[in-house]
Amino acid sequence: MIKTVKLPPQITEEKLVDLYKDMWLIRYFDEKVDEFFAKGMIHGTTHLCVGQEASASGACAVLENKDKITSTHRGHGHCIAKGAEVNKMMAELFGRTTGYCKGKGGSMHIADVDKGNLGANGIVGGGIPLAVGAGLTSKMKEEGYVVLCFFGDGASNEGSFHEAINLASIWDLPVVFICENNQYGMSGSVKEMVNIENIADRAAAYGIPGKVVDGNDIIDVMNGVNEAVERARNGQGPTIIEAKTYRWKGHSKSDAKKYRTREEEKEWREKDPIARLRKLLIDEGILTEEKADQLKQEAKHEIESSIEFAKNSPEPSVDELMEDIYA
Amino acid sequence: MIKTVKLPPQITEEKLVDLYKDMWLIRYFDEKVDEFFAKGMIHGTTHLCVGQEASASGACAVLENKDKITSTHRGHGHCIAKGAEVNKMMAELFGRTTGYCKGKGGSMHIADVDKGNLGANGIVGGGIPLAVGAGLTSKMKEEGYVVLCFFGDGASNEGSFHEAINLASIWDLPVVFICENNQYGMSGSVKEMVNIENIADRAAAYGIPGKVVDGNDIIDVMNGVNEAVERARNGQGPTIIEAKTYRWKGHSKSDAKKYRTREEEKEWREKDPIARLRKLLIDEGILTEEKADQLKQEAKHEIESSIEFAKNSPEPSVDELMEDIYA
Amino acid sequence: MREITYLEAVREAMSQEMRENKDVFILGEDIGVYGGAFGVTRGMIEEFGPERVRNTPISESAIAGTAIGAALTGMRPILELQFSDFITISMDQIVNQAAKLRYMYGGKGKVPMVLRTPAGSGTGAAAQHSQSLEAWMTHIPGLKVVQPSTAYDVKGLLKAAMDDDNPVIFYEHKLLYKTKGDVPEEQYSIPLGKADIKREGTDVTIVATAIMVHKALEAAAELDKEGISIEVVDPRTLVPLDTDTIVESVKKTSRLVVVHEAVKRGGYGGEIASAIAESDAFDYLDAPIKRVGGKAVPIPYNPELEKAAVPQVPDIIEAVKETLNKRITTHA
Amino acid sequence: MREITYLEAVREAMSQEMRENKDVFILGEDIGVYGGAFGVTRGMIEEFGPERVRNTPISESAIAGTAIGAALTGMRPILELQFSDFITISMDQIVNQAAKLRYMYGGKGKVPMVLRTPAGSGTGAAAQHSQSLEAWMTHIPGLKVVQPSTAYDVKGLLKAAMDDDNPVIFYEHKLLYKTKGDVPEEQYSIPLGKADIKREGTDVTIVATAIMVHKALEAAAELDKEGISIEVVDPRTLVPLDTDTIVESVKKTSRLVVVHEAVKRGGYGGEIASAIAESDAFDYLDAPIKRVGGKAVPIPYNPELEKAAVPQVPDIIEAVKETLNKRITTHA
Ligand SMILES: Cc1ncc(C[n+]2csc(CCOP(=O)(O)OP(=O)(O)O)c2C)c(N)n1
Ligand SMILES: Cc1ncc(C[n+]2csc(CCOP(=O)(O)OP(=O)(O)O)c2C)c(N)n1
Ligand SMILES: [Mg+2]
Ligand SMILES: [Mg+2]
Repeated sequence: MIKTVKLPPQITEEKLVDLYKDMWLIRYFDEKVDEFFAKGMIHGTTHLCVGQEASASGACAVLENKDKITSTHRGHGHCIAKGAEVNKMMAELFGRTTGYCKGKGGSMHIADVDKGNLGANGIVGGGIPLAVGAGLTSKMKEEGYVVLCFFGDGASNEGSFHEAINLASIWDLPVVFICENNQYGMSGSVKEMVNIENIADRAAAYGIPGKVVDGNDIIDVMNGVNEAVERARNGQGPTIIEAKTYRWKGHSKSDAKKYRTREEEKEWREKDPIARLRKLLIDEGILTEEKADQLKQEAKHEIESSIEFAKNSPEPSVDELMEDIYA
Repeated sequence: MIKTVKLPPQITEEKLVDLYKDMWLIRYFDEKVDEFFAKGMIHGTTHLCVGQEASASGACAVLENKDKITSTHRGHGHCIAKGAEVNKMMAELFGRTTGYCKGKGGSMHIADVDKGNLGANGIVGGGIPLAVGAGLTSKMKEEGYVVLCFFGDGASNEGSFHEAINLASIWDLPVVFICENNQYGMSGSVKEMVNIENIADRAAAYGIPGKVVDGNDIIDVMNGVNEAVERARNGQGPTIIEAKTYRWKGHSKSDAKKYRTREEEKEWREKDPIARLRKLLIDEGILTEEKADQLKQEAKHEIESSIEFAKNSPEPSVDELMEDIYA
Repeated sequence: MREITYLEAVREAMSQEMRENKDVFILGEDIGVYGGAFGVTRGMIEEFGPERVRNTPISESAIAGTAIGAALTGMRPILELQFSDFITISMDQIVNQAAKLRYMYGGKGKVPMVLRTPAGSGTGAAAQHSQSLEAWMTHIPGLKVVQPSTAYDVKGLLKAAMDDDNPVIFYEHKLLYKTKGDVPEEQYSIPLGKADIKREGTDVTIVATAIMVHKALEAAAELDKEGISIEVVDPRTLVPLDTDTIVESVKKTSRLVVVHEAVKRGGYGGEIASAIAESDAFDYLDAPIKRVGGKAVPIPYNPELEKAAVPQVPDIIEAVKETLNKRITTHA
Repeated sequence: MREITYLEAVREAMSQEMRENKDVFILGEDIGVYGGAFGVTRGMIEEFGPERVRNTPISESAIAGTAIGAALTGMRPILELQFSDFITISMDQIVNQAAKLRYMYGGKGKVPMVLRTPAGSGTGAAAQHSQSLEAWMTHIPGLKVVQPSTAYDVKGLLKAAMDDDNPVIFYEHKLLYKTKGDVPEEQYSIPLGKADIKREGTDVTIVATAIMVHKALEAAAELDKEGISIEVVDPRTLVPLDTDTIVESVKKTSRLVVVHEAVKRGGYGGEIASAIAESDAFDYLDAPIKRVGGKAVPIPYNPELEKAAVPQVPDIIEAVKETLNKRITTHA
């Protein structure tokens, strides 16, 4: 049993080990995607969450299978954390029929509705009301699931954030709003764009709890989110959790990052969430260095084989263009 | 000099007397409009502010001429308080060419842009961003004016409220957001639609001051708004003021008022803001009963003559339909 | 048959469906004890309770998104948008979410919801409460758009809309709420995409929508006195559009006038007219297709101006006559 | 003459105006050191400072309303909306406020603002970042709508838009940003409402907008090889629309094809086609007017599907040929 940190009761040592590997999956996935974009091998644009793995993994770790998430444009981590198959994700980025969206959605629209991933969203703040709707279903049908709604610091300035959380608050809906505050929108820093210290303090506008967690510490994320999920599941309504973190890469494929300093980037890189969990697991004797390296390698291989899968998958035929519009 | 209450320095005894009469103007205006709607003599719909006179009059009383306001669908009081001519207002409701909008706008769109009334608005929350824009002009052109932005409790649940106040807060714009919390939207009570006690507490989401005033006490309104106006004028940014009040009439022309009790209505009628100011003025020896009655009568006559004015004014000709669209 | 109003038909369609299917619920502003701005839901909260007749805050973006999220997860919400002009605030949720989710997800998930909303001018509510913006919705793949003109059609089309697994935008016309018609008591469905010939005739086809169906019928009655025989086709649904019925009618009459209340410029009349011109009905046309629509002006408050801003019976009559006076002359 | 890109032309038009008129300023998301999502404002914050090149939070409704409020009180804002798809969030402010304030106020106040925004598909950004929604705006009285296709036109039309005292929606096409053209260094204005004949021809008129102007020109070059002479008319502004120029062209060629990238159903092509059919050009038509537009599908991610969703050169060629093969047959 882990001694130095408190954990949500459902988080076993095995789960922690899985999470360690999952965080590597997320990181390698996005590192590869970055590489392919740079090489022009993938079309469109993408938003990478390298450096933010702990908030995605930690938040989803405390969920039950029946629980749901809504995600954002920066959603690969959320997908993987919610149990998506990297093959289908990579295939989607390659625009192939075997992808989650048959190549029709791409990076910003990966969804797995049946498994409870209600989808990434290209509209900043666009997913927040959807999460509230899913929470309403849970309540009306008494399905007992909780909806975890991811969004960014920038999204917290959208009207949809305000309207949706107000609605969830008055109806006591089982939704946990998790703001991944990575300090910037595209280039607008949260310091410039918001006049308060913590996005979580906006909870005061809705009479719900707001809590800041260290988004680079998966343990802190799990504890914070778990408490909120429990409240939600008990019918006590929504919570805003703010996970303070940082994206290591630029906003999207082309970003000169003029709006921030290299020093700041360096400081945050030193707070690497994966290294932090690794240290904990090794210190606690749960993993050896060798075993940890092996998991990391396994993650790498999975991503590599997802690339093979994607590359070997068929492109959609133009005949499929007009399919899938209406149910 | 008034002894029992504190007043903003610019509010003289004469001003208080004027305000007493203005509040009667507002009340008689809306009572008449109510009557005409009931009789089917006026077209369309309207929203009356009977019972809410103190928030309109008190808030505008502390403004300078150059200051601006944005108003709402329930805007007759704001108009009169900001110095509008009741003739032109009444003519507008009668759809005449002599009306503020030449009969094209009606009750929900009365504006007097040159005099700083940037207009009523038929869209709940629609005027809030406009006020922020006017505040930006004041700041960029260093015009030194403050913008007073009226909106209702219901409007505080719109995304436009959130987005606009956030923007004003980060740019320190000279805007005072005044929420006239009359306890209901159309029928939705603030208790049901908002999970907190005071709308003013939403100021915490923007790092700006939020203050509750007794909206039926013109003195309290003046003091609260004046402090906010001073902050704004000094470049210290926006404030949210919440004036707790009550509309005596239904939401609009047809309202069975099933969503509230007759007892509640009665309680609030006992807090009549006009009677309250009258008592103060008489207690302080500023007005006699006779003089007070006379002012009331004068107000009544002004409204009656505005009706004559309106009735005797010409209807627009159909040739005017396509005018005034583009500048 | 029993006569009820258009408004009652909306309510009855919803109530019957809600009795049948517990996944159906309504949400919107003031739809509870107030009964909605136009009284459509009056009495429903008493029957179905506040869980299924959900009064919402004034936040059109959240309401729409909540309906969509609920639909995506197994409910079948009906959203009452208080005035159709406020769709401007729900627009992102309707257009970028509801209409596209299924396609973006590669055919997974579905959004079975109905957005009902009153449209149109004539109530003196001025520019922000009187628009007819249905053309916007017709332009968005993934949505269906319905515009009923009679109590009978309302009930059957609303049933079909509620049964549909896709987001349906259902426009009710304020001035039609009080109009009456024969309506069966039991549930029935009118398929989306099936036009209705509201009057048969041989000289000119008028395609008219919503309240303009009634104005077209009035115009037809007038013209009949002059011996001009008008066929009035009511598409009932704009998307899908029943071009076949219109084409058949035009093949018979050889003349087409399209009428809607919405501003003519950029209105759906352009779509209907062009679609017919592109069809094989073109060869049957004896005169250019004529559109009659609202003037390019915000709806004014003054009642006379308000009327002048949108088509009236004489405008339709005039258009028909122009069409009759015009013959195609080919210089080929 | 000096060649610059379409993107540079946008920037130069704004910069020159901002040097001339201190009431002009820009606001938008990431337009500061980032230079905007497409780099249009790059370098401008360095020249004009953060007071006049205002980075905003991600809140499209507030940004639009702020611009409108500022315009109403004496500024002349330029709003950069990061992607034209996000107008869904600004919609109430644009449509119910900017477009209508002056009219609702009986001709008092004015809203001199330009909303610039990149539209169109082709970048692989999928359904929520690739739309062409200009038809919505054309339907709204009180707005003007501009859609330039070349660097030269951009600069002159943007000048006119900035000089206009009304709200102007200015659509830039993402795929045109890098295209080059001759552009004078000095300021010049191209009047709103004046179409441009991009190529003269005698057999068929193609009216095309934005990027479709270039595809139409390509199609024309191909068709030229087969001896078919195409006239390409670029309306440049949709509102006001220069119907006269189109009518004159059609009188000459007797055939019309209208092409836009936007979804054909409910697109502005219906307006153009119908307006011409209603004009006196109708009698000169030797074939039905044909529209070519985007398919009724959300824009997909996969590049081949994405291309298939919007008109390409072969589609235009085919439409022209169909038009040429079709003759008006009258049975009158
Ligand atoms: C409504 C809307 N506005 C703007 C954008 C463009 N955009 C995409 S991501 C982004 C920044 C979002 O910031 P934040 O919410 O903090 O998320 P992060 O990118 O930092 O994860 C912006 C401005 C968008 N996609 N949608
Ligand atoms: C965007 C929008 N939604 C709904 C309405 C319909 N409506 C008009 S007033 C009103 C209630 C507004 O409540 P509040 O803001 O508290 O102002 P009050 O009427 O109480 O003065 C509603 C729902 C509207 N005009 N605009
Ligand atoms: Mg961020
Ligand atoms: Mg209220």
